[in-house]
Amino acid sequence: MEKIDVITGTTAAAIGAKLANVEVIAAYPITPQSECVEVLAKFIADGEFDAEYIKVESEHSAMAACIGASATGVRTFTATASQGLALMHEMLYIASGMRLPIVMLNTNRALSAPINIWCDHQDSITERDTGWIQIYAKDNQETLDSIIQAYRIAEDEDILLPVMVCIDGFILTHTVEPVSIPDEKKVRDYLGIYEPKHAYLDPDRPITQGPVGVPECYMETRKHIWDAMERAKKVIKRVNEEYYEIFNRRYGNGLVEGYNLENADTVLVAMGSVCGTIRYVIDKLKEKGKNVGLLRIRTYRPFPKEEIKEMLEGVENVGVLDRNVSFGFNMGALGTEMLATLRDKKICNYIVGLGGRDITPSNIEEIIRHLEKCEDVETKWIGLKE
Amino acid sequence: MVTIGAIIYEPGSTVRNKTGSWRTFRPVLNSEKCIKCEICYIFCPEGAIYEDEKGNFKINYDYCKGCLICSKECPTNAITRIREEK
Amino acid sequence: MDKRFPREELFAPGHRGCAGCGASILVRMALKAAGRDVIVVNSTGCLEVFTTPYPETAWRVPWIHTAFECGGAVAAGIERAIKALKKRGKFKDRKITVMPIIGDGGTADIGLQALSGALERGHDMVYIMYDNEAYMNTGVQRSSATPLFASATTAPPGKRSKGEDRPKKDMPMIAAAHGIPYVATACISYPEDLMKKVKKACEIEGPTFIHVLQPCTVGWGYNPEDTIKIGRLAVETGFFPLYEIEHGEFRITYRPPKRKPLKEYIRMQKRYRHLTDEDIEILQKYVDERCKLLGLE
Amino acid sequence: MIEIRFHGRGGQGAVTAAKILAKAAFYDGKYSQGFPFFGVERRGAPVMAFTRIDDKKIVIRSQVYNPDYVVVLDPTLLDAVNVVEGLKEDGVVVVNTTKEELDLGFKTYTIDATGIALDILGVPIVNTTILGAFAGATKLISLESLKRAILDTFKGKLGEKNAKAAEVAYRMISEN
Repeated sequence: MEKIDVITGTTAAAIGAKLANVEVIAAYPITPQSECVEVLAKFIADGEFDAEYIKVESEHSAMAACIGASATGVRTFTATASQGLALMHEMLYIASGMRLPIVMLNTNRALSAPINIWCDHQDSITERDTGWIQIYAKDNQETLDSIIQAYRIAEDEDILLPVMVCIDGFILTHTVEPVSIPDEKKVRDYLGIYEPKHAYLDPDRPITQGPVGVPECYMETRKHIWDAMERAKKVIKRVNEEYYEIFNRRYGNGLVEGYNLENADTVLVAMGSVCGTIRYVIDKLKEKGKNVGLLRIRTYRPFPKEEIKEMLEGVENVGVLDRNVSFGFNMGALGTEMLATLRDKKICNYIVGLGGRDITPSNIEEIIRHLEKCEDVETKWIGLKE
Repeated sequence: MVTIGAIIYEPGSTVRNKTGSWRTFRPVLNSEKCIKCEICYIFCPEGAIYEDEKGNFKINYDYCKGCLICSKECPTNAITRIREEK
Repeated sequence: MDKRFPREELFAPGHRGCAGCGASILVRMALKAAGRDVIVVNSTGCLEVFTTPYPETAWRVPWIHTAFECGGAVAAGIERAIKALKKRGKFKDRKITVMPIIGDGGTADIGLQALSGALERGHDMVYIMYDNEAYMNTGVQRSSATPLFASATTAPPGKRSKGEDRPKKDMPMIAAAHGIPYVATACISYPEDLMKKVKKACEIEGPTFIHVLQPCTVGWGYNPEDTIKIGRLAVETGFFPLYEIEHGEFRITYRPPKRKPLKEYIRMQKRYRHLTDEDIEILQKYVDERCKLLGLE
Repeated sequence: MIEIRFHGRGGQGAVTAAKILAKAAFYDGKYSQGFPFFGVERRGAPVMAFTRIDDKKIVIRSQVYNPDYVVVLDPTLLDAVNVVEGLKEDGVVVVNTTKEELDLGFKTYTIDATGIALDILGVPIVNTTILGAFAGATKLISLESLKRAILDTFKGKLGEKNAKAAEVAYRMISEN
């Protein structure tokens, strides 16, 4: 039986990990992730959940311990944010390179300096090329569901890639809202036990994991990840449908989610919680007879190029919101990639909500107004103080 | 074909790599002088010294790199060295 | 007649270690002592590089390498995964030894934090630091385990330098300060002592730390045949005393009948060739003081 | 959609109040959100927290700028911050104070929540008490759902005491 509780995004993620029956957790606290690992610690302390919890001394060690545990053949979980994710950077490549289906919650937070504990996407965007699948959830319900789905995707034998579920710091991590919590047995039946075939450390079958990747083999290992990322698109879509069949919830087609796209001439493209605020504005405008659409990118990696092209066919004004910047190219990462995806379209890129700058409905309205007037590719900062 | 994750499934597969070709000097074990103290056996970095079915110690020249630790450490001077000729 | 040493070879020949490589000798001994039920963790370094160039491996036990600074953490993850698997019924009634074998750089420098975390949390593992006293993998740069006055490529002797200007970091005592059940030093020149210590560590529940001195022909500058001899001199001069600390109790495990002059050890190695007799006197005094501290007259 | 802003001091439980209110609204069959002002405030500093309540799913994620209601947990805040900033014209304020009347330019309810809390809980933690007063004054949520949400948040005897404090405040303000 599903039960609804009013909980934060971090608690939702912790419950997701518990439902997924993870066997080893290795984590280090960091704002705004901490509640997630605290809730897990409490589950274990109360005897509600029998996972091994390694209270490591850094995020680098958190990822290293997850790699060690995953390579031994158990389901693992960790959570981090910002500086913690940056500290893990080197290990992220190793997790994907070794094809370990580790699942991680990243509570999106800006990077120092100056130190800032609030939301933007710079931390996870910086890790976009690490070979991790990245899912950006829009609310607490999706956070919980995505953690469960993440294991199904990561452990698929055609994929074997780690998955990062990204949720907006504070905006989701510290906000309570009603979340439907799936039945534990149902989730466990759905996911089963993780029993890797490709690799596990076992004296009865001694293998060597993480050898020297000489020039004769290294490129192939990269191509393998490339191919797995491509296959992941299919698997993510399939898991989205499976999940709908069993738990009655789905998120677009798993990769992208459209809102009010029919007959919309103007469409905003965004990721994460801001999509809620955009929807709010779209509904308001609709009352006034104005038609604006939203295309939410749910999986930033793999990047759903084909779906985007298809869904934005015929759309004239495409505005891309970025909660990150690429200094020197002077666009946001999503803006750049949308430009590459829709080569024949006018793309306007909006840098918004860095370091916790609130993105208000009037900011969204300003973007729409600008977008409709804008004639060429342009990047604009929104919400900047004069 | 490169394996997924570059995992090596064949334990001890370096045996394919015959490092005997690295040798400049060749240790030669005189079984008559050998007291089977196992000193050369345990100190060989290659594990190239082995005990045959008769309990005699032998040097596997497929792998011996000619470091001569065995010769140096042998308490009875049972292992001499000769220049490798190729 | 009883065999002195186990015959099973869990470390295959054909690896690319240098002729006379001390690390290879250590690994053979450690695996003979530990047996098959072991999972080895390497950090980036010589040993990892010369044993596993894809598609070949010298290891006949399960083995993993990830990065340089995280051996302790990777081992911790494996140890807990084994615990988790035991709940599922795997490895029933078996003690699987998690054995990080990590160099001085990966232990005393870049990996110290992960090691400290693992020791403090009490993970059941046998951590072996193979100490060749510099970054040999990358070309003999100094590490915090490089001894006083030794030359290294980043601590070269010169007009204003006598080589390394700091004494060796005391890793076993740092490990012992974590209050772990077993700490020992060992040297490859004393195989029975080394293997006894590894075996003991395998049997102990909780974190154990063994600091193994392992001469390196390239980094130290000597003929390959002298690997064992130099290790022996390090112990017999008191430069590297052999001891163990079991549940807090300190014990010298090998007491040289009479300590040899340090000069015998120093003069065999090119890394010390810039030293004058006066310099060696300074080192001798330093060694004397340390020996006194450990009760090794 | 209705938006409520709580003003308190760090450690007084304003954030918990916002979350309990969100939960109570959910028990009344509504959609809700409860969240803190995302700051770095420590114990003693003025803090804010927010609740949104609606009949349909709440998707907006920005902060609250024009609340319908303001709840003030600590009377000393009235001198420190402009608690009615952005309050809608027909907005309502509920203040914890010993004063019977306050002129804040808006419809204002007062309650001696500290007195009730000290009496029932033995500590001056007023978040549950003032929620009772808020429910009594506004009838935005039912007393039953509020008590249920409080009992979810605080376990055992502590929960019962807090529920009682809320009920006393609810009745007191309803009778006035």
